[in-house]
Amino acid sequence: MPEAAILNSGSHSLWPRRETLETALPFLALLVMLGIIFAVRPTVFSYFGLTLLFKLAIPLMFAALSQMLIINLGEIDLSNGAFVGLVTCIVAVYLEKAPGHAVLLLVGTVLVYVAVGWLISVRKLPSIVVTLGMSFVWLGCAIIILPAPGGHSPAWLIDAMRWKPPLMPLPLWTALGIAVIGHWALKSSSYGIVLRGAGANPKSVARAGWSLVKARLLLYAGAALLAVIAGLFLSGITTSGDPNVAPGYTMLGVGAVILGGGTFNGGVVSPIGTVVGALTLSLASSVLSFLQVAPVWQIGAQGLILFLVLAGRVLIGGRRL
Amino acid sequence: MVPGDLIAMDSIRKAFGAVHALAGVDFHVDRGEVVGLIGHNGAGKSTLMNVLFGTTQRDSGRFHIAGREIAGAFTPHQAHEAGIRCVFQELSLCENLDVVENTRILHRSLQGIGWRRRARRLIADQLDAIFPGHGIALKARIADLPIGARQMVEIARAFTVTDAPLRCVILDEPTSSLGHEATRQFLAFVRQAAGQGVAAIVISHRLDEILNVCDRVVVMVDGRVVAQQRSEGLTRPDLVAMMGSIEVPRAVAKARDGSHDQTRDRVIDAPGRDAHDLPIHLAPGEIIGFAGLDGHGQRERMRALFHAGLKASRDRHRPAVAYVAGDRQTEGVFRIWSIADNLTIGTLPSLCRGPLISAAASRSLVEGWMARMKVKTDSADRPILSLSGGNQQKVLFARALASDARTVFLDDPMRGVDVGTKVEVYRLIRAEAAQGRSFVWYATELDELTNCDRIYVFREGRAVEHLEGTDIRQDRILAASFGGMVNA
Amino acid sequence: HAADGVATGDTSAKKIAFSNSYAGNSFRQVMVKSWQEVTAAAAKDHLIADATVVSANNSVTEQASQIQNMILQGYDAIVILAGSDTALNGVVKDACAAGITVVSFAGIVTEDCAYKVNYDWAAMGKIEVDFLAKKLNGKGNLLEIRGIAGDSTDADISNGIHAADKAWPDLKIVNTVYGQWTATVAQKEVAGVLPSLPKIDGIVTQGGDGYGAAMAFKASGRPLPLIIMGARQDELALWKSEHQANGYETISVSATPSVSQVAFWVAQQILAGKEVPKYVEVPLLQIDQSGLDAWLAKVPEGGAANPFYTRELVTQMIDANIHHTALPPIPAPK
Amino acid sequence: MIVPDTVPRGTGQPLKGSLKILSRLRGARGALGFAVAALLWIATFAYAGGQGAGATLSTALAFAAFGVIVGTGQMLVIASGSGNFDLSIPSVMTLAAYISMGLMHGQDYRLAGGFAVALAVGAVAGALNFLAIAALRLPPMIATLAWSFVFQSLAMNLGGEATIKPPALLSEFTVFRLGGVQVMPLFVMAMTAVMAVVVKRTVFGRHLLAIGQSERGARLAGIHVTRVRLYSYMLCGIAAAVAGFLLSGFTGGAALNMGDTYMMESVAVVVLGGASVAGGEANPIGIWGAALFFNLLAILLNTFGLDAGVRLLLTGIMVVLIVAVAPRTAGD
Ligand SMILES: Nc1ncnc2c1ncn2[C@@H]1O[C@H](COP(=O)(O)OP(=O)(O)OP(=O)(O)O)[C@@H](O)[C@H]1O
Ligand SMILES: Nc1ncnc2c1ncn2[C@@H]1O[C@H](COP(=O)(O)OP(=O)(O)OP(=O)(O)O)[C@@H](O)[C@H]1O
Ligand SMILES: [Mg+2]
Ligand SMILES: [Mg+2]
Repeated sequence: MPEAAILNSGSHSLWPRRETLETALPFLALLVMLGIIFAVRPTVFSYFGLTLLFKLAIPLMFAALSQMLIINLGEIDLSNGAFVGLVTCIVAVYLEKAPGHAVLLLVGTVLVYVAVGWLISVRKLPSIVVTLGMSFVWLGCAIIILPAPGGHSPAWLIDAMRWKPPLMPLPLWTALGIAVIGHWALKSSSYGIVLRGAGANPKSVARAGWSLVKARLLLYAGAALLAVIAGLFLSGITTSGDPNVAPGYTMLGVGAVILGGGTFNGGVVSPIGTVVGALTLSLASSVLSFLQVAPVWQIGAQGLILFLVLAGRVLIGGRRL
Repeated sequence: MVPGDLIAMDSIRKAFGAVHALAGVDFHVDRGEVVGLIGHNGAGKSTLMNVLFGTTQRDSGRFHIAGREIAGAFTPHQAHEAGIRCVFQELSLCENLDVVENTRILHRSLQGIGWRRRARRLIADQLDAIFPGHGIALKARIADLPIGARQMVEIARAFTVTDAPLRCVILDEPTSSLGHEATRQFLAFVRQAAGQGVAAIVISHRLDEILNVCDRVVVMVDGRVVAQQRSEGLTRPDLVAMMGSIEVPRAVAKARDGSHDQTRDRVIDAPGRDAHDLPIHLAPGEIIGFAGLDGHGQRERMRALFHAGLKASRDRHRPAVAYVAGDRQTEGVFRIWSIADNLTIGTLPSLCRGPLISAAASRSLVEGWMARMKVKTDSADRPILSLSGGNQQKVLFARALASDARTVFLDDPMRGVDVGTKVEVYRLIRAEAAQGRSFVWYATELDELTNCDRIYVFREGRAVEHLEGTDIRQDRILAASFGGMVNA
Repeated sequence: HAADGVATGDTSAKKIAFSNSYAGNSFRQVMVKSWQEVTAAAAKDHLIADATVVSANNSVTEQASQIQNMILQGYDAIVILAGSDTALNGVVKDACAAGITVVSFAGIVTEDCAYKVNYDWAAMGKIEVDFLAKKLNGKGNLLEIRGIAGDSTDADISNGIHAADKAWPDLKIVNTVYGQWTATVAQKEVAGVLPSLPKIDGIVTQGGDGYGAAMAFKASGRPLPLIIMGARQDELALWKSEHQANGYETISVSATPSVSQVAFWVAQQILAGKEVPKYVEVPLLQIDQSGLDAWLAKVPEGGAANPFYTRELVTQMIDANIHHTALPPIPAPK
Repeated sequence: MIVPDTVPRGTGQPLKGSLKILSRLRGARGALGFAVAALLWIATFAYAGGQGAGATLSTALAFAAFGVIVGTGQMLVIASGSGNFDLSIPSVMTLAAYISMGLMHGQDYRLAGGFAVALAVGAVAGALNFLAIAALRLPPMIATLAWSFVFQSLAMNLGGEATIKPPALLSEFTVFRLGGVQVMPLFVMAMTAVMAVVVKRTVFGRHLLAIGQSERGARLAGIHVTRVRLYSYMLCGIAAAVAGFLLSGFTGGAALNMGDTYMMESVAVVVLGGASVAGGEANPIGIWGAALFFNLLAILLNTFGLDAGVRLLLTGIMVVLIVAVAPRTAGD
């Protein structure tokens, strides 16, 4: 925006348009993909169809939101996927037989997660490597608990994931719900402002008299809880536990956040965008199977899809991601 | 302590490693008093204010606020509760948030239903009160605002009041990136606020501002208060004398003979954007100034010319242009490097012996310039950030002048530089110009512009007026900059 | 028996999909290729209308959603190489509920409604240990190279090995490394532990890491122990050259990439109306000294031994499973 | 954290003390890796009753060498500014290996040509990575990840169903010993030495580190930001290609998943090696320490013969501990 512009009040007219476009982008990508799928297979456009199409996106959405809270701090969590995997193991092994143990273990993992976050903030450690280390820790714990995939998630959990709510399929209700809650918590609640400020410019937030430690711990706790929920629902869908079930969640989550208009600079994330981003990415691989892409190109095609979706940002002249 | 004092600080000490930033400072402020705090770069002004606001903990010394003794650690939160606000030398807004949200950051009480509405009214009213006609979009992200507007927002935010009282506002070089008009509005408001019992501490190197806004002036030198007296009757030279540097009468620019006006040896010859935009040209050894209200496209034009110059000299390994940015935090210093590394980065190719950079050559270059610029530090191997704001600026200056660039762009380079140094730098620039180096100089302070041979006055992104020699007068410049502006 | 032999019900309108959990190594690449070959041929003979294959990038959740899509795309049968033997149970249930025939192989799923085509991994372990025991007269130090920790196939083979090893008190497994089913990693891990190990007499593997292990031993200058080989060309070639040099004799026991063809025929036969048991065991590919040259001649440079499974051979397997008779051996190539 | 706060840590401790202290600290940060690696090494052969000390070390050196090569490339990228990472290293390794091995057909006389081709592949891959970052304005992490998918598919198309054999000469070189000392690690050490000089004493090195600290500042200092970054990504691609080339010689062929373990290891060795993910720092020598640490740790845990879960657990804890105790500079 030209500096002169700020002198005449009308100047911000061009400002919101880019914003809205950026938030609209993931929506557009999602619609295009759905369009393709429906074109190939109209029957998908049904309660049953949409349920199947998005079922696996439910845990991913929570994992992505968990990643979003960390990225809001200008950091990254490479242990997210392994953490979710560990949760599925705890759930599948203990939740049914010994709920007490399960809860205890889950609380324990959350505490460790937060403690590590705290360590990262006070010692100003590079989160990318610390969380890489933690991913080994989580995977290790998971394998100790459950040396090979198995266990059984409690029936109530499985049924919950099969629940058919009125009007919309469960995945869409979930998406709507967490998008709204997330938006309120981070974008419009008064403390959410502080949380985002702490991500972008901790020094000035501290100067305004806020406790950075509290803000950061809150974000880490939130991230841990969301990851736990992701693991819970995932084991509900897969009806079991598996240490290696979700390594992909780490990068998918990051992708979803960026797709949703987030940046690594801290403080710039969008819960709604992230949820939509997660839905989009979970469709990316589906689109390929609908389009019957040649096996040797299937992975490459996913890369190209990423490019296509994100390149839209350039067309609307958005800021550097 | 004197009863009735709002703030009373006694023998405050603070050392950073070897550097004694504060060597026993006594400092007090009355209710509703406007105190001017001046001193050369690195005198300890910012540090003193950081101690007062709780962002730096004092090593020793006691202080009272509103008669209450502050024992032990003092936090910004306590300062806020005690009615103190601070506008820091390096602006501290959250770039990812909009103006309203930044207001919320400052006030805990802005919460619950409708907090946004309340915050918006709060900041809007304050902005209108201080900078009528500011035209800042409250929905705009700070990142999208130019530095001038950011400073307005930060100042206005500091004066907003919710539950905690407002007793004293610390303003550390608040006008350093404000335009002329905004500065005038701001100073007027400080007086008005003082009238309503809100004290202010103003740190500035623009002594005229200090003289016309402050009741009392406190002078710091090397971490000590060396003088303080009421400002009536004081003149600019008095202040300069108090700071221990003598002010030489400014060399008044004389119109040059037409010798280098021929178009062939011009180093810059850029057409305007359109009919209403004057073409800009620059001859070797010339100093041209960009004037006008801050944020009217001077900076963009400088960058454009600079990058054009870069591209033109890309083939040659040594760029023919150099740039001194006033916004040193984001565009100037390299944070983890030493002073020496920061100084040499612009001249590396000429320091190379074969493929490698010669340590000896760098060393001698650095030492030469550290001496010439009188950079206040004990070793060029210290981290650049251990220098005070103004001293960092000197290093950036040295970086540009040390390079073999034929044209040097000065982007409000005196921001936060003390008077003594300024005079030095003015001389330096003249000397360099005499040897055929050309300068493009964007200054927010009018009197700086009198160092220029010619001046282009900018309005709304265009160069609208061209002044030369004796025409370079404040009235002419102001007339041109305000032109048909609504808020003129 | 009535139901024996090839079922010839009309399947010319049927569509079969293959969901592959991972395509990032040569074994899986060959597996996909084999699938494409057999399905192309079958389509030409009007035994099916259409077949497809989709690979997930080693992500179970991605594979699950791909299977969800196959259900939506209305395939009559879905063949699955599962990335996890339990994590896909949910979608497999959905598929069965949608009346789709689900056949899982190699990496199978535990969901009851799915047909399972698999090797007897435990038996593989036993074959390895028994061979080494015979060769070493039941006495010696073994090194175990496992695959990926937390994977069920890995666990099955390893359990088989350790169970069999119980029978030989003097046959000691002195160390275990995880090769991630990746030659480079296997070599690295083995090379790392070697210096601290006593003399190694034999190496039990999961088929395919023999070459990496051999490289590690060569680099360390130790004599080559008895390595249970897989079906990869470089392993067989090494074995052959060692044999020529100093009469080195071992065996190769492994799964074959083309097991995807078995799974295909099983699915096709079910659709064609053949009654098939829920569990169909596939014979492991075993190569001994006598078969070595014949196989090596057929294996492509850098590839792996990969028999072509005909519909007839597969129906024989099915019948053998029904009657609990011996499985038909994989014929050595002519 | 991967992106530092833009405001300087004003009155913060990191600024205390002179650059001398900083450089000593940075040295220490690199040294830590070596120290821990040494301890692990001693523990390993102590456990094995004092035997195989030399063998263990030379094995560790040989495998660390590959980690160092990719780590050095990654270091240049990370140094070029916060948020810069190259996640395409594994796929570039594979792709370069496949193409070069394919062209050489295992014939020794084509070795030079094959190597040149590998380098070219790496350079192009790096350029493509940067193109996506600069032109599409994608965050490096995402851009390089997306490209890695594409490269993977390319490798699959180039005969992914087989491992392509290297020329005998290449294999011999990678395991060649002079008087019991492996030669390949020595070559890599030489490369490290050169890199150490490059980042400290050449214009490219200084410019790279400047850009890493402040892109805008670098532009206004007249530095060709775009160009320098492009070079850093291309060099990283080349490093990956070299690693892939040598690795396929060392392990007897180009395989699709040969590089998988190096994606994150390359980042980890840079940071454990004492550089800051905030950019503007580079410590080539420290990378050796970190790479040795990783390999010796794996060796130690394998030697102890612990359960897989415990091995992973301990690995993770060690990594976190080392990062946690390593002294930090103003850089991050
Ligand atoms: N964080 C720090 N670490 C080390 N030294 C510091 C630090 N902050 C300030 N100093 C030193 O303390 C002295 C006073 O610095 P201060 O910023 O208070 O000067 P100042 O009066 O504000 O100068 P200016 O007018 O240039 O802003 C300077 O010599 C500076 O080098
Ligand atoms: N006319 C201009 N006004 C302001 N900024 C400019 C202008 N031209 C270029 N720039 C700055 O330079 C950047 C691109 O210019 P350029 O490609 O020359 O940078 P560079 O990387 O230094 O060049 P090179 O490609 O030679 O490395 C832009 O993003 C912008 O920040
Ligand atoms: Mg100051
Ligand atoms: Mg035994």
